[in-house]
Amino acid sequence: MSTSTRPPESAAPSLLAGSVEQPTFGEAVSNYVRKVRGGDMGSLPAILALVVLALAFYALRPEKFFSALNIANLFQQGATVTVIAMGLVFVLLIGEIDLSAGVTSGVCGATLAIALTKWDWPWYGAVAAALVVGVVIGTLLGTLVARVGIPSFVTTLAAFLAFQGVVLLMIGTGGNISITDNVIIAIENKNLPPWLGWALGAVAVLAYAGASLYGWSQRRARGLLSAPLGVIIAKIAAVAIAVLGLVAVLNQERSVNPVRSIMGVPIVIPLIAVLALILGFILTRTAFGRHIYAVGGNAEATRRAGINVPAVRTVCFMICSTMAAFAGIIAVSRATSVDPNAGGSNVLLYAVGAAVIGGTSLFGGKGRIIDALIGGAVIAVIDNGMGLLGYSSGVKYVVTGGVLVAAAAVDAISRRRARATGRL
Amino acid sequence: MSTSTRPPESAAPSLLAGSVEQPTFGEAVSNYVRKVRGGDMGSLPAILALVVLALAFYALRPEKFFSALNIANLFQQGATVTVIAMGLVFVLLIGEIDLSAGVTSGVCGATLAIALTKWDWPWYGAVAAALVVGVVIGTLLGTLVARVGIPSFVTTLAAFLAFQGVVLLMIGTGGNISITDNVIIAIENKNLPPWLGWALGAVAVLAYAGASLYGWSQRRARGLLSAPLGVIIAKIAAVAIAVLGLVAVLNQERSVNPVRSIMGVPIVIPLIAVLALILGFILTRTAFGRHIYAVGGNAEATRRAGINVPAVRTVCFMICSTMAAFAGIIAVSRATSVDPNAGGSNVLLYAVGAAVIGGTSLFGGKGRIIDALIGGAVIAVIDNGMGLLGYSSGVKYVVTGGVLVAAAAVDAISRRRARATGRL
Amino acid sequence: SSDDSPGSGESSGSTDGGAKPKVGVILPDTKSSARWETADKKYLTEAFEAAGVDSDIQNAQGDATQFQTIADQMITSGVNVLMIVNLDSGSGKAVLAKAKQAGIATIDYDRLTLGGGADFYVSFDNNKVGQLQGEGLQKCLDDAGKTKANIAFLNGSPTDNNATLFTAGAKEALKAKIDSKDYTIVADQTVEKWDNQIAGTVFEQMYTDTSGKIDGVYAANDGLANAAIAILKKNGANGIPVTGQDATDQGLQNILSGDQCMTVYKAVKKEADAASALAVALAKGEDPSSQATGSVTDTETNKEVKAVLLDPQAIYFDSVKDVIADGYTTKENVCTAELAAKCTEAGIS
Amino acid sequence: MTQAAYAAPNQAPPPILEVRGGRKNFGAVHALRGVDLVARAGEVTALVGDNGAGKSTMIKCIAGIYGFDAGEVLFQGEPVNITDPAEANAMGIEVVYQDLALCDNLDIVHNMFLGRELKKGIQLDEQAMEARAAEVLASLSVRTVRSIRQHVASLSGGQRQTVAIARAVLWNSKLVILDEPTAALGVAQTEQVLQLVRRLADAGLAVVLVSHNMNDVFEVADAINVLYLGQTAAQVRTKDSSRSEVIELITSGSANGNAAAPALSKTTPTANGSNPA
Amino acid sequence: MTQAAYAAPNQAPPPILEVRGGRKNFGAVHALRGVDLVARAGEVTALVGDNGAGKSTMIKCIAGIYGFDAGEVLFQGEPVNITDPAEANAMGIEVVYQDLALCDNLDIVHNMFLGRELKKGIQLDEQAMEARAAEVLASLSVRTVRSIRQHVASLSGGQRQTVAIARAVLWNSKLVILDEPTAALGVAQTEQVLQLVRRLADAGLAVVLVSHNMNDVFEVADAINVLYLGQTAAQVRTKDSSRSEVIELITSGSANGNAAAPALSKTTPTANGSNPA
Ligand SMILES: Nc1ncnc2c1ncn2[C@@H]1O[C@H](COP(=O)(O)OP(=O)(O)OP(=O)(O)O)[C@@H](O)[C@H]1O
Ligand SMILES: Nc1ncnc2c1ncn2[C@@H]1O[C@H](COP(=O)(O)OP(=O)(O)OP(=O)(O)O)[C@@H](O)[C@H]1O
Ligand SMILES: [Mg+2]
Ligand SMILES: [Mg+2]
Repeated sequence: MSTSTRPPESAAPSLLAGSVEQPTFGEAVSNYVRKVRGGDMGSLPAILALVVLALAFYALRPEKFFSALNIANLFQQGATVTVIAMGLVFVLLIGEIDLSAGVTSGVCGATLAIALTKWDWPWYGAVAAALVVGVVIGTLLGTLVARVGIPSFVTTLAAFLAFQGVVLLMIGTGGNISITDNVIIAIENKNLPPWLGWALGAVAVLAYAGASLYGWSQRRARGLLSAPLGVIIAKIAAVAIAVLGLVAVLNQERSVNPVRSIMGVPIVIPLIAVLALILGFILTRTAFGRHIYAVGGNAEATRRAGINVPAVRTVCFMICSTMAAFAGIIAVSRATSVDPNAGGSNVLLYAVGAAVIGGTSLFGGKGRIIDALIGGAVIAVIDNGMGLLGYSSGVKYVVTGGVLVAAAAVDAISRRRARATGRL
Repeated sequence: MSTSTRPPESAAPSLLAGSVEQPTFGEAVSNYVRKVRGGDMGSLPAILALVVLALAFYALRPEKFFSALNIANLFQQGATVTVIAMGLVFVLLIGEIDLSAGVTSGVCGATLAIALTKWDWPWYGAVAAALVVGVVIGTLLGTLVARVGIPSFVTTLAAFLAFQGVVLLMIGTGGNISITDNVIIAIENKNLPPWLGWALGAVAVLAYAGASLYGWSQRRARGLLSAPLGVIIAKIAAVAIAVLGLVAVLNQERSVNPVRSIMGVPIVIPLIAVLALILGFILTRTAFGRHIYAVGGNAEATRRAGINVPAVRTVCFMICSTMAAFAGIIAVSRATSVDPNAGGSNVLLYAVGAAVIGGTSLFGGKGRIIDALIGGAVIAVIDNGMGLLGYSSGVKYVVTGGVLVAAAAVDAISRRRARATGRL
Repeated sequence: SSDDSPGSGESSGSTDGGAKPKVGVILPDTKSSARWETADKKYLTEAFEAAGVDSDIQNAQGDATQFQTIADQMITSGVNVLMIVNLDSGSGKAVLAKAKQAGIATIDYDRLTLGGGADFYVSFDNNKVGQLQGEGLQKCLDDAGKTKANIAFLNGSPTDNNATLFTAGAKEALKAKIDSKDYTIVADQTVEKWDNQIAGTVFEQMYTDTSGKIDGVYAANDGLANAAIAILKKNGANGIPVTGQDATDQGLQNILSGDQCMTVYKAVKKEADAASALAVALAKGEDPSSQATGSVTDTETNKEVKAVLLDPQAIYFDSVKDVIADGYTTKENVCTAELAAKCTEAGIS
Repeated sequence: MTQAAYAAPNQAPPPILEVRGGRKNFGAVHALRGVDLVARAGEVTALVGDNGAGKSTMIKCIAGIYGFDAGEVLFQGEPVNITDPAEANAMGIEVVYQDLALCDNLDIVHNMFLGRELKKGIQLDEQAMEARAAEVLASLSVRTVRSIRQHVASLSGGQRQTVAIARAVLWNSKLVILDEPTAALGVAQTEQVLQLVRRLADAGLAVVLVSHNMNDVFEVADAINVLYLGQTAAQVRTKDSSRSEVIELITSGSANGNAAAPALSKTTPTANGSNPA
Repeated sequence: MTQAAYAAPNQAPPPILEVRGGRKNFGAVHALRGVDLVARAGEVTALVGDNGAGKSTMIKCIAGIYGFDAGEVLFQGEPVNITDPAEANAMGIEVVYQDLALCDNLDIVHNMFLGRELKKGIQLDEQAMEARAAEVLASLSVRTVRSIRQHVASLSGGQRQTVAIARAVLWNSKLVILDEPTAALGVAQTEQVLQLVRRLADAGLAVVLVSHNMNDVFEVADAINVLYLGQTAAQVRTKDSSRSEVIELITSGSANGNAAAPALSKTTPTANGSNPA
């Protein structure tokens, strides 16, 4: 806002380390505003769509939608799709698709249930078994795609069919397996004690603050261009408000039954947070994550850079199937059982939709874990809100479709300018 | 096979019209062999996969699989998926997807049924209504994708949900709508009289021969490089054998019911042939078709060439939905009714799978109508063969998935060398 | 199944700010049978309105996740009674447990949630439906003078437990004939998601594989029956006995035209009325135990669940008129111009 | 090295295209901060500048790929606002882009005729297109293309560039803009393209040529426009300037050390810092 | 224009890379029909030829992108069979491809370090990479890049090329191959790259330089290898040949009209027509 009338030379920044002119807080803010105006908006459009949606449902069901109970529901309801979507981001990043992620979650859930009930394994053994099945499936799919060279659409379509059969064979036609293990059931049905919620929230905020400030000081020390301290602190404050605010809401009493108290952060929230942090770390902080983006951006260039592209592809499928296994465990916990439909229906489409709404590209090279979280939230809010409205099935389908397209349109229109500049 | 020891200069062909050295029959054949060995194989791998599949089922059910009855079944069973796949090729060519094509066929089928039964329209009016609905849906989807800029995955996912609701609302009370119109029922249930089958077959072969020879003579007259006459004639002979052979098989008596004769080419075959010819003509012989490939290959370059890219995109969605409308009509004819599942289940995945197995790329720019036909045949053969084997549902799913992936692997492995050369 | 008294209406209802008690109903899907959207919903709504009780009736559209989401939302919005048709016992059980935690009375509608411990259960007996189908098939074969017959089984969705029960019931009914080798099962396949298009292909391949040597078709519902009939017609083999279920217009028409032998009519209105009476009483804080005359055993917990059990009814050519008389459908819907003569013959006026 | 033996007419021919004070931002990046250009009929105008100076951006703005954020564009004296490449095409502007903009999945003929296919009725007239494409390519000294029906994906760098150039000269246009057309070309092909450029100008078209090769620029250009960091540093007649002077302008944005340029029409630095957002 | 003031040592240094009779077909297209190449340590070997002669194909075969169909490759005297770019990298071969091979969705730093990221534990050491990348780019006279964290998609043609070159020289390698590295570069940047090429050779590396610019070739190359229609037409020492001779070889495949080349080691045409399929 105060960058007027500079001499032309200063517009040519030097690249030499140590000689960077660091921006002031005001400059940083105005740069950001200009970036957004220019169309480079990151997650903003998706978040905008989410806010619009939430306000719309709030307007229609004022007392219910923003109640503590419903907010807790939202997380528990959206967990499965979001976790699958996080895994799918890896596969989408390399320009592939995994149509079988949903039914893979079913197979892994069935494995868990069978290990718990038929084999009487302890919960950790059963969870391990489910995850191992996920890894094996991912390895199989990845090998077929990356080494044999079958298009991933066909490979995973075949897997989608085959795994439905596997679930049927595991569970038996028309049957279902109930589980009673308290640890597994707790995931989607129990909450952290309020003090633990506060403690974890505080740890998260402190960790974020520490990492941000450390990175910032390192960059300054090396003389690299970095955001002003004010911006860093503002971001930390925003994160603290969001995290601790959510903890505060969820630590309220939300039982509608006077004789029984329900409060605390649902256990599934820290679980998802940990998974998201690990995956985010892999994508943004490791060489392997960098290679994933590279494969999606230009597989041939990546190969020429000496990177083992089939290996990268295979591992992405493994990560996707492993996340599906987590989702399967969460789904079993939520239903306290598995049935032959597990992971079927629209789970996969919703998960891909979540990733895409968040901003992940189906053509590879573009996407982040946060996309899956935001997109998953959009899907969960739509589902949750529609459930509060109580339409008949036909109308509900139509309205759901309409709301989805409206949310996406908010996103698309606000990204317009990005496309106008051609490349982004 | 006889091109040895040419002087080096002759390896530099002149591009000047009129001065081309035309290849001999032998040269043309050996060039083709070399092309195939080099990995440029067109539809060969998919056809190979198809043959392998057919032989496998033949081995398992010798008397049934290649019976005239089953061959007729094959066409009638595969019709819906194939027609949708033909339309999807257009959307896939521009690098988009239409997840709603299946349910669009349901909506259009329901329109047809309602027009026939509730409004008592004549069949042509009802068909027109169904097609108009298809066009309108395509326009809507195309506009949302091409002008508003919502990713096609999200747009058509929303449509997939919404149209399920529309079908439910349309069918409403009663659950199923039976139709009794003889013309509509005939499409999937009646056959051409044998003489007409022969006549149409002969016309098709003659038309192909005429077009090939005319094009050849034109090229020779202009002095452009063209295949030797021998190759042209060999191709015509192959087409004649295939077409007339099929007519001969289908004109055999195939009834297993002694009191009732069934013979002749199923009506749906010429219908699909006509649709395929029209679409193939659009794709390969018109400027618009050329622009579709261009958009898929490099949308930005196409825009720079002054082509209205959003218009091309929109029309592709319109074609896709219109083909879905045809598929809906065929599906209604086959079931003689519509139910709320119409176009749901795996229809869409099968149709996309068909296009992809045939060789169409999900990334755009690569695909042909024949891909949809061959891929549709692969899917139909799997479905048909599995139906003959009569496994329990779990096993059936698993085997279907396995067979699909095996067929795709045959294709992928035989394409290996194409990928080895990098670009194709 | 009676750990907390089903009468906490006032307290939890108060969150809604109004005094009207509220009932939540979750129906399973829209595709396994038309009845959920077309019949149950209508009758239940009418009954609740008549009783002055608020209601929220939703359909899970065949999706267990949706099912639970809807249940969450109903509990959030403060219903006093939750009535569910489970998609499968497992997810049903989770929902019932949550409802009980929230102090909400529960009713299993049409399908028993094993291990769920609902307060009441209202249903037709699904095994009985299958038995009626089996008996009907045998009766029609007998009528056609076929003592030895090849039978094809066109079963419902492999993931639907009820489909399993229907098939099992039918096979029980036909057991004697099958054991005596009079009847041979020549084909036995399931139809994914009850999809009529898939049913057509599945049946067509059965027909091809057996070279048309099929004398009777067990089709699990009217939609599947119609799919089989379309293939039979195409091959000029229609007229052999085909069973059905749900007494849809299409099924009744096929019976009248002689292409289908029977269907099973479940007087949905009776079932809905019984269930809504229970729900209304629970919502108003009364104890309706007296209405529940029967009981069934939950095979998982071995506990008795208080139940209202209704009888399904087999419908043949002569009894089509009963369905119309019952108000389940109308003469106009069934008796199209082509069927006018048959309608008269069947005594439909 | 010597300037082409071509004297500019005494009264300058009419400008076909004129850009005044063009600006373009990409988000926070100011790519163009006041550019001017005059392209006259019958003349070759060279557009030169360092890497990243904004030459390609300017061309894309003229061609309607981005459109200027601010500034004025006159085409044949009329103010125009070109926001779509189709409009530029319709006005008679042909462009060879630096990134070539070919469809890899189409063959040479289809790329050359993309958007303006020859037709017989509703059908494409493949044979006419093929014959015409072969002629044009032959005239550009292309000798190693195996088949004119090859996909452009399989072409060498130079072959691709030739196809892009051939595509642009197929049409009757008023203004041809070439962005580094000879970068990937061999010796003979470069020669052909420079001759072609001269021929186009002599036929009365306005030609804008972007190049880093001063030999080429001084061989064919009548006027030279120098961009420096997104601003027009100078517009000079070729005959009035020297190679070293132009190189100085390119690298430093001004020709201070050089006093021998009275005709040098330096643009006065505009108030370039004013915030356009 | 004058040959670089650099005399080849009397006894030739040891060859790092030697290709003998390399052949490569793309389906029915014979792209290489017998190519030879010797690249010696401490020398710049220019690879020249007409558009489509097969220069880039030859380089890709050496780098393991395609692999030769036939022929022999010796690396430091050992026969090798490179079928994957990773092997070439491991052996110490760095290549700048004509089509650049950058990932558009990554920024400049990530592209430069792709495949060989600097790490702190398992984490990327972004700061070290950023600092190092800035240094190298500055040494290549890049002055207009707004931010080193820009995606390469938004770079100008010349900026992209600089990034590709910078990427290749970051590493300790034995053989550096540059395919038309200066095609899109400005005057100053070209000069820097040519100096860099010379410096690399002087540091004992073998450098192979593809270029159409005879000035550049004669300025830095010690030996020149001419390709003609997929065959090696000649391998000559720069000091023993003239520009016109080389141009003649490029365009016609032989230097008949020229008798002044005793050192000219023309390859005898092999039985090139024998069908390799
Ligand atoms: N889409 C874009 N987004 C952001 N910055 C861009 C974009 N396109 C170009 N730039 C920047 O604008 C400046 C000018 O780029 P341009 O391509 O016009 O340069 P140029 O003069 O053509 O250079 P060269 O000679 O290397 O081709 C460069 O700094 C480039 O990084
Ligand atoms: N993948 C491919 N498939 C088919 N033909 C190819 C392929 N790649 C290259 N060619 C052909 O091989 C020949 C040599 O191409 P190459 O790219 O090696 O030429 P070049 O010498 O690098 O030319 P330039 O100077 O234009 O870059 C060309 O005729 C080209 O059309
Ligand atoms: Mg440029
Ligand atoms: Mg090259």
